[in-house]
Parts: sequence; structure tokens; C-alpha cells
Amino acid sequence: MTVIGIDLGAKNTKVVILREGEILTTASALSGFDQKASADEAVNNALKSVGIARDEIKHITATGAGMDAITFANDTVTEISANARGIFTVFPSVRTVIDVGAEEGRAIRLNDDGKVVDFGINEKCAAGAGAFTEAMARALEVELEKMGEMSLKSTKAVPMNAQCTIFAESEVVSLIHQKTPKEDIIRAVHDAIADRITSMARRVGIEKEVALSGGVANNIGFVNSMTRNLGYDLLVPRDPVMPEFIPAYGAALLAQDKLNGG
Amino acid sequence: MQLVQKEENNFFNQFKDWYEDRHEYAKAWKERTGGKVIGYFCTYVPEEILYAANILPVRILGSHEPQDVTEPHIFAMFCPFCRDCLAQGLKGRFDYLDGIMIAQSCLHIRQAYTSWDLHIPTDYSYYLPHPMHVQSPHAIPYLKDELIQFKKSLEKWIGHPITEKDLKNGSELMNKNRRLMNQVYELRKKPNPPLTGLEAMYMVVSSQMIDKEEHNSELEVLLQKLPSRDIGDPGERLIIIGSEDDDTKFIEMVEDLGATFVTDDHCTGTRYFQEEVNPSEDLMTAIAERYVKRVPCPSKDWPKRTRLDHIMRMSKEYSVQGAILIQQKFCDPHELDTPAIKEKLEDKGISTLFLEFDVTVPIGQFKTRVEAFLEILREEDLF
Amino acid sequence: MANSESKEYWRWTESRWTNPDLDWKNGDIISAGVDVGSVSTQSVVMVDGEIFCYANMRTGSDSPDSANNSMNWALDGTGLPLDKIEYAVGTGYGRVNVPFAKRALTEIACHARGANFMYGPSIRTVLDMGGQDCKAIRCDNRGKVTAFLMNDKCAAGTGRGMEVFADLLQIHINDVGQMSLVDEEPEPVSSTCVVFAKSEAVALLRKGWTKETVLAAYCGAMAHRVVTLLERLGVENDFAITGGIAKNIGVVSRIEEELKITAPEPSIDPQLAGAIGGALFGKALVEKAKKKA
Amino acid sequence: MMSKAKYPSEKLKSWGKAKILRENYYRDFAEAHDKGGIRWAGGAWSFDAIPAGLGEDVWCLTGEPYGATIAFNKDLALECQEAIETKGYARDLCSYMRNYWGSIILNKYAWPQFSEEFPKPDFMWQDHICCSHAKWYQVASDLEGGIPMYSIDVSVGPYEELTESRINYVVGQMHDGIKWLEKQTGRDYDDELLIKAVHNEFRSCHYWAAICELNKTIPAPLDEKTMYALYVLGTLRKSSQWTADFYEKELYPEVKSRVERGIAAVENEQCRIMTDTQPPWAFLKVFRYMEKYGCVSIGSLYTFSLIGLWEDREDGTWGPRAIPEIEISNRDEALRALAKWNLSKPEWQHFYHPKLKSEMMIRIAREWKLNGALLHFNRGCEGLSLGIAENRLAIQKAGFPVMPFEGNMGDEREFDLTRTMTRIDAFMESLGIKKLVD
Repeated sequence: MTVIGIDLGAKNTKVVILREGEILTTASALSGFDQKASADEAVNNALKSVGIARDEIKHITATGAGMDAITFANDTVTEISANARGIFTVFPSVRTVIDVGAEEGRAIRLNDDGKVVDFGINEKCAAGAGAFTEAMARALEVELEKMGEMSLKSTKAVPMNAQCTIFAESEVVSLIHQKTPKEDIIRAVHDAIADRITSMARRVGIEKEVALSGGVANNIGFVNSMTRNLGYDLLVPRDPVMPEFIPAYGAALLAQDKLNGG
Repeated sequence: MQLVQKEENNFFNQFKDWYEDRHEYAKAWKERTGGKVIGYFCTYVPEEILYAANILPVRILGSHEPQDVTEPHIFAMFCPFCRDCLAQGLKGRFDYLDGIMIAQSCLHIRQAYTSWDLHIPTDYSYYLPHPMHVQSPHAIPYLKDELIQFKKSLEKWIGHPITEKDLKNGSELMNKNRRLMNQVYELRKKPNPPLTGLEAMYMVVSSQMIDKEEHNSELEVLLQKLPSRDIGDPGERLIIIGSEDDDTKFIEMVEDLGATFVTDDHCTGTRYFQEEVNPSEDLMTAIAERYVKRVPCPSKDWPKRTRLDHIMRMSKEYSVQGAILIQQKFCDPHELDTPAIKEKLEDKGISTLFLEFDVTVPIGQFKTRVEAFLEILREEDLF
Repeated sequence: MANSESKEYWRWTESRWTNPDLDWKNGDIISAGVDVGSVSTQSVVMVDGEIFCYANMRTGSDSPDSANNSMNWALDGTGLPLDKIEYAVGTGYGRVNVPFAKRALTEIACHARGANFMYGPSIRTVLDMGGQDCKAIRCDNRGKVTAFLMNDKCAAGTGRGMEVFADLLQIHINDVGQMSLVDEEPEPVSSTCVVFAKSEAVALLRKGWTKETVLAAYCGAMAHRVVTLLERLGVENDFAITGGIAKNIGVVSRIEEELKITAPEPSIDPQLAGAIGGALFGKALVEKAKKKA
Repeated sequence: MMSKAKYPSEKLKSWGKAKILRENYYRDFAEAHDKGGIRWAGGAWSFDAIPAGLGEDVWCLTGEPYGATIAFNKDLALECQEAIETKGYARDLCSYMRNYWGSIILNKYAWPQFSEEFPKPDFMWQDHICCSHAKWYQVASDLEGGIPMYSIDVSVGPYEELTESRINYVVGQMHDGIKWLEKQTGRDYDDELLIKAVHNEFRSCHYWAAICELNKTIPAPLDEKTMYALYVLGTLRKSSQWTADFYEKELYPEVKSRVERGIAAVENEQCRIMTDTQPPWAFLKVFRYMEKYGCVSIGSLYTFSLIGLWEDREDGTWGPRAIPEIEISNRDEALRALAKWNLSKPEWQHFYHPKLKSEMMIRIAREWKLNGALLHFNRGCEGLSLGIAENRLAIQKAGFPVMPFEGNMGDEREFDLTRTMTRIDAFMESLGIKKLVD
């Protein structure tokens, strides 16, 4: 039994192919203007890489902001449910998952059975999401990939309260002009996102263990700021999937559940 | 203005230290006196009754640090100040308090009190209903009854009665503090005020957290030396108007640009101490009268806007050239007064600059606005 | 993202110019203004109050370097050595970090003074649309600021906001304005946050809107926000626009349409207004000092 | 795909009548001066029974429902909001208030068929419990060039702690208010009319609660979207004969009959929720969207008790507050009865402590047999959003799942329909409720 989970996010489309619960492959592509075409292409590439024909696929479940565009999916499920299903399979000890994507941050609380008991989504502000780091990386003229590592070299916490991304940019520019070391500014950027995310997560109620998912979880600087906020270590998935694939993985698992009569 | 950092010029260091080490001070005070400490949320709380009961009132203020603990308790549309205050409690910084109380004023700060009441255990908690219609003749008798009820509740808690003599002592202590601070403010009217706005802020804010007895002694020492102090030309003479404000970083930034705050309309400033309790046989009525008739918080200033005339009078007495109107983000009562105040000031030729404060202020961005504002006030050599 | 970033659709073209009709050696007072903004830096050198040369460059992450680089480029080939500039004024975000400047003044004062020079003394309202903020300024016949307002809560009405769209749609920022001039104005877009507006724009493109229509909607939205700011300050004639967005005809024409006022055509790059104002203040300061002496 | 309806359903007959009454109200206000009458403006919670004593030709315009009327008209709302921002008023202020002020300075009435221009009131009559109450009309008075205003402070603490002194403070202001009214209008005050209005108000508040109580039934005879069109009459003029009669003699019998006949508001009811605070008025389609899940909103503390008054009954349940069986013979008695009646208003209690509201919300969740709650964190209303975060925690603790969503009752710029619907999907998934219709 082979199934597919697709997560059509604001920036990237992620695909996970599952056979009897085992991951065959994962694939990621930019979410283009034509979402259906992007999803189609991502699926085809993934299938090709493992040599599976399209008609072998028994069920496709879509999730993510653009899920309704994927007309070839058998059903859709919200990111909240997909994320919960994915993370709970990777880490059954998890009770809270914090998911930070390009434009949205979410916190989800699970019970002992992995069922969603509460969730929160950051409202109307991108300052608690990945796009924020990207904008700041540009203002600082630092490669996005280097942001995490550089922030670890910071020796000083600089408070930054800006909520609007663009205003945060000018706060960053002011800090540059004030000769604040870049490392400290980058840490301030990560602290600012982490503060917003933690605030929102506290509203949902943070219960241990806590896992991070979404692309921003690959940023060690952000993970570090989150750890500092919570005062304990967070789980970041590596195996069988990387953090950005958790919702797609969850969608695939839900597709499988469906076939199993769930 | 740049202060010459001579040892003898540091007249206000004690106030600054008190402000910065407020928690250590209160803990030491408890240790020393064995007395109780009450944290209060609004300057409508009648501190004279607390002093009469030998209780140290400490105003709960924020710490101006970003925080992530209040989101579950206070919806983000309420002002950053009330959230910052609650954060102090949730972080355990006021663990030494024996009780908390509030007098009814705006909705925002009320939430800091109620969430504190729900989640942070304390021995004593009191919500003092307080008239909003202070312009009504019924406000004083109503408040008097509320004060009597509050006094009873306090007596029950401390286990002994509060006598007339205690009340008299409490009122006199508060009055003396008010009188001394008014005397210091009086000196700010001089062409060269002997103190900066930052120093004045340390003085007033520390008075909200330090035993008035000690604060009074320090003020008396200060007043001996202050009249002869010379710190030079004040530059532009500014008034700062608005909600709660203990943002010392902002005041310092403005004064570093060469201007001086010569007075204010803040509840961490003149609104706190301008009026005294009139000596009277019926002290409870006199206390009620003092709080009903004081310069009001905008939440209580209706149907007439009495604060307008007050601000205009102050601006004249202190020879104000420019006004900075600040307000905690989302502070509805002040937002409802700002356009009227701005219009009135500008009518009288006083330029205004409006700024919205958050827990931390973006000094870089605000500096540009303040500099541009000062450039408006300065004719000098550019044209 | 990496791709579009390296193409830098959002960046304005750099430029420099020397006045062929002026010889600095004949000049009395040589002054300069350097406007170190968040995105671009301009240096203007004036000889007796006339523009002698200028350079307009992007700002690097180090402001003294940006100031030095743009001034060096402005002076390049003119034969004028830096030390002959009697008085330089720094303005903009990096105003205190201009190594050779004797004084720092805000971009608000400098833009008003610059607009007064560029468009004449009848200008009473100046709109400066910069990279990260937008300022509505009222001034007198000398170009002295009498009141101003800055956008407070949101960056949707700033140059950065427009750059985000240039990047997203992969259209050079210089062309955005012209492209947005469609026959029929689309329905207004609702999002005010630049970041969310971006995903809203993507959604519109997916719905089949053309790039032109999307740009029209956003130029309209930006113009509308700016007009709100101007109306709060109160617009008095004559009205001029300075800063980078003044070059965006899509936004400018919509502002004019909403206000029912026409802003004069700039004869000089409106992004230079701040640096010009700075140079003029430099000149005034030299004159005052001489008078005193 | 539509499965067969679980319950019978039919349109509410009284709905049309409510619509007509509401229209009459706005027309009467516009035309009051043509009839030689008086018009006043004030809040929906103001003591409208008091100006009733000035005569039978007195009409009013309550600010909140008027602000909501504007919110329904997106273009006008935006125009109002931008006009008032231009005047320097902050965007985060109460959105009803901004809509109302905008209507004044644009000089546009939201009911152009009755009057193109905003009908200027002769005086403002307000109450004060929220910081934006008295100040609302203070500014409105400024904008209209100084119309006289009077406001009564009713924020005297929770009902359960009411003292004689607190009542005296309120009643003292009422007496002063009557003298003020006489002075403003030059009319003699008629206590008989006051007493009549007080009795009407008792009936309106009682019967509205009685109607809401009927929604304890499964299936619910009313859904909240429909209730909005009904409770509004109480916010327009709770002390009027027409409101009291409509609730008592038309609406209550009809809803009762729906209960008896098993008529459902949502024919596939399988999930019952409540909301809180005013909804984002321009987006009531959210309620229709929930119906796809067979989800009915049975109301909220807001719809139940903005006007409805409630009390504990002997069997421990919550029901309509009984109409006082008292003989009112003079002005003071009428004012005292009116004060005591209003001070028990459930929607006035959370102003002192969120726990008072949480307790009421939890009892609604239990007695109305709910699956969960959707709380509107309403950026447009500081008064009713006060303490809402604590309410959420308390309701959750009591075992009811809660979905908060941010929005604004009157300013559509602060509400995101798509994101909210996605959130509802996730909430329904977490409740295990399946979509019945696509």
C-alpha cells in the first residue's frame, strides 16, 4: 500500500511517499504561482526517483496553505492535524509541538494518544515566522544559512521589541549604525522570533516534551533562543524526516490511516 | 543636557539607586521593620490609609524587558504597561509582597491586577471601587464609604484597628512628601532649572516605592543644596504628557540631544503628588476629596476635560516651548484625549510631538523624530 | 528566493553626475550633504549653492564606508579634493557616522530644505517616501520644518514595501510604476502587513491577475496609506514629493489623484533632496560663521 | 453531498417583524424633529427609561448598534474609519465609536433612505462602565460642536457585593440627570412615563433571557446568527413598549412552539458551541460555514445577557431574572428599581474580575450542553474583550475545548476570513466533527 502526503506551504511544497508505514522518499520544490502544477511536478519527481508509477498510489492527502489547489488529492487535512500526526509518530513522548514555517508559527498541544487538545496560530504578524529571519539576513547582508551559527557567537542580549518585520529591519539598521556586533544583532533577531513564538505557545500551554518542526527548526540560532526561553532542550526531528517534512509526513500517515479504515 | 559628573553634583543618586534596587529595598525594609508590604497598581490607591496601618505601599511597575509570559493571560490589544506589570509578578520578582490592591481606573491595568489575583498567591488582595464620574457631587460621599469599607478590611487583615491618629499620621506623611516634591518642581520653573527631567523622574518614581519617611529625609537634604546648584542652560524647555512613564532611557536620550524636560503630566509625575489632603476633623472625607479632585487620569476626566486647562497652566508657569505627548500603545483613555490636547497646545503656539511607547522603545527611530522636533524649535544658524 | 535575490530587482540603479558648467575653483563656498539612508546613500557637493556633483549609491552594512564611498564616487574625476569641502553635513539613518561631516541633521529638516531648493519657496507640504519610513512634512517659505508626521505602526507605505513586490514579481524597481498604470483600477487589496501582502499578491497571481494589475493594486494601496498620513498632517499647497518613491509614477499619480493636487515634476533626482538640503545647510553655516568673524 | 436532514427546520416568522421594528427605529430618529419631538444619542446600556419621562415624542439613537449597522456596509465603514484617522484618532480605539464619529464628520446617516445627513441629537445621554463610554460622547460632542452630554457612572463593583452606598451613588446621579434633562429640554418631567418605561424594561430583559433559555433544547430552535437580528431590539430601546411586546407576545411564543415541535435552527445539528463578544459583523458567513459541520452556535454570554437578565433558580439552573413584583409609586422608587435591575446585568460583572464571567460561561457550556467555544478576541472592543484570555483558560480547565480567533467587530481590516475558516477546520478536526457538506 503506497500513499502520498503533500504539504503545499507558502514557500515550498513538500512531498512524502509512504509504503507500509516506511518512507520511500521525500521531495521538496518551490511553490510556484501555479500551485497545482508545482504539486504535480513535485509528486512526479518524487515518484520517478523511486521508480513508482502514479497509479500505484492508493491515496493522496494534502495539507498546507494551498491544499485546496491540489485537485488530484483524495482529501485534505489541516496543518494542525497533519503536524500532530507526524510529530507524534516521530516522538511519541511529545505533548507540545511548535511549528515555524515561512509565514506562520503554530503551537499544538497533544494528549497521551497524540490527539490535538489545543492549538494556537500567530495572528496577523510575520514577526514570529521564518520570513522574518530572511528579511533580517538581507538587512544584515549575511547569508541566511549562516545566521544560526553566527548568533551562537553572540555575547550580549540586545532587546528588540519591534513587531513589524519592516520596522524590525530599521531597528536592525539602527543597531548596525550604533556599531552593535552583527552576532549580537542576529541573536536579537532570533530572540525576537523565539519570544513571539513562546508567547503564543504559552497561551496554548507548554507541556513536555516539546518538539520543533518547520524549516526554521533547522536554524540552530533559533533553536538556541527557544531553549533559552523554555529552560530545557527541545526535540528536533532528524530521522526519518527533517523538521520541514513533518506536516507532509503526517498527511501521508493520515492517508494510510484512511485506507486502514481510520 | 550633559551633566558634569562631579561627585557633589550627584544629588539624585540615592533616588536612582532606590528606583533600580526597588526589590532589594523592599525586602530589606521588611526584614528591618517586620512590617507588611502591599503592591499597588494605580495612583488612585489611598496610600495614606496604608501608611496609617504601617504598611509599605509599593507601586507595581514594569521592567522594560521583552517577555513571553503574559500572552496566556492578557489579550495583546491591551497596553504593554499592564502586561509588563503582570510579567513581573509571573516571574516572581515581587515574591515578597504580602498583598496587592488596585483602585478602579482604566480597564487595562485592572487586568494586570485580576490576573495577578488569579495566578500569584498572596495573603491579601483588594479591589477598591472608585468613582469614575469624579465631576459628580456624589463622588466624594461614595468614595468616602468605600474608603471606610477598605479600612475595615485592612484592619481585619492586620488584626488591629487603625485609629484617627494613625490616619492623621499617614496623611501628614503623604502630604509632606507631596509638599517637598512640589518644592523641587517649583525650582524647575527657573530659567536654569537645577535638575534634569531624568533626575525628576527618579525622584518621583522612587517615591512610589520607598518608605515616605526615608524619602522625605532625602528630599529635605536635597532641597538644602538644590537651589544653588547650577547645571547650565537647559536648552529647549519641554513638557512630557501622557500615561504612566518610567522610561528613563527615553528621557535620557531626549536630554542628551540638548533639551530639558521642565515638567510633566504623568501619573509617575505631577498627577501623583500635586494635591494634598486638607487637614480636617473628617479625615476620611478629606482623603476622598483629595482623590476625587486631584488632576484626573483621562479615564475619569469627563464630561469636561479639566486636564486641558491644567496642562495649559503648567506650560505657562514652566515656560514650556515644546510638548512631547506619549502614550502606552493601545491606551484608550489617553488616545481619547490626545487630539484635544494637541490642538489646544498648538493653538497657543506650543509645538507637539506624539510618540507611542511599548515595553522597550526603539531609541534609534525615536531619536530621529525627537531631533527633527527639536530642529523645529531651534531657529539658530541654519536659516 | 536566492535566485531573485541575486538579481536584485528591488535595487535602484546607482548614478553619478558632474555639472559641466561649474568650476569649483571659482567658487566661494564649497559645501556638501551626505544622506546615509537605510537602502541608499547620496552625496551632493555644492559650489555657492549650486549642485556641482553628486553620487547615488546603495548603502552597505557599514555607514562610514558608505559615506566615504559615495563621496569619493561623487568627486571622482572632478579634480575636487575632499579637504576643499568647507562644510559637510550628514543626514539620514547614518548621519552621525559620516566621517568628514561637521554636523548631523535629520533627514526631515534636510528634505524640507532640499525640496525648497528643488521646487521653489512656494512648497508648503513635502512628502518624503524613503526606504523604511514615510514622512509628511510641512514647511515655511525658507524650507524650515513647522510640523511633521512619520508612519508609525506599519511599513506598508514605504519604499521597502514596494521593493518586496519588485522582488516577488521579478520586475525591476525602476519599471514598477510605469507597469502599474492599467486602464482600470482593480479592487483594493486588504492586507496591510508587507509580509502578508506578499502572500496575498501570490494568491492574486494564482487567481489569474496579471502582474500589472497586482502592481496597480499595490501602488494604489500604498498611495492610499500615504494620503491618510498626509491628511492627518493637513496638506497645504504647493505639494512636492521627494525620496525614492517619488520616481515611481504609479504611486505618485495615484497620490495626486486622491489628493486632487499635482506635484511638480522633479528636474533633479528627488532621491537627492536630503543631501541637497544638507549641502545648503552646510553653506548657511559657513556664511554665519564668516559673518560672526 | 448532503445527507438527509436530521431535524425539521423552518424559517423564523418573527424575523421579518424584527427587521421592520429596527427600520422604524432609525426612521423615527431621523424624522423626530419633523414631528416636533426630541432626539438624543447615547449608549445601548444607557438608562433609556429615564429620558422616556420627557414625553412620548422622544426618540434615541444608540451608538453601538448604529456602529454595527455601519460595519455591515463595508464601504461606508472604511470611509468613516479613514475620516476619523485623518482627524488624529487612533486606529485601535473602539470600532463602533470610530464608525459613529466618522458618520458625524462625514455627515452621512447609515440609513440614507430616511436621511442623507446625520441627524444631530439634541443631547447625549450615556452610562459609563467601559473607559470608552463617557469619552465616546465627549469626543462626539466635540465633533458636533458642543452638544450637551450627561453620563452616569455605573461601575460600582459586582452585583453580589452591592451596598446601599453604591446604589445611592448611581441613583444620585440619576436624580441629577433628570434635573439636567429638564434644564436641557425646558420640559417638565413625567414620572408616570418613567414608571411605565421601567416596567417595559423589566419585561424586555426578562423575556429575552427566557427566549435564550429555550436554546438549551437539542436541537436548538435558534442559531446565534439569527439571534443577532433579534436581541438588537433590546439594544435599541429596551424600555419601549414595542420591544417588550415583541419579545413577550411574539418571539417567545414562536420559539416555544419551535421547541415543542422539535424545529431546529440547523437541521443537521451535531455540534453545539457558544461564542463570545460581538462578532465581526461584516463576516457573519462564518456561522454559515460552521453549519457545514452541523455546528450550531447556541448564542453566547454576549447575546444572552447584553440585554437579558438572569438569576440562579432553586433547582440550581440559570434562568431569566424574575420580573420584580413591586409597586412603584414615585420617581425615587423607580430609579432605585431601575438601578438594582441593571446592576445585575451579567455583561457588567467581568469589568471587575474575569472569574465572574468565566463562571457564567462555564454554566452556559454545561446547561446548554456544548461541545466547545469559539472566543472572538475582539480588537474592536476593549470592554467586552476585557479578561477574555483568562476566560479561555478557565473554560478549558472546566473541560471545554476553546478556539480563540482574532478579529474586529467593526473594522474589517482586522479580520482575516480565510485564516479564520482554516482555523475552524482545524478546531472541528480536533473535536472529531466531520464536514457534512462541501
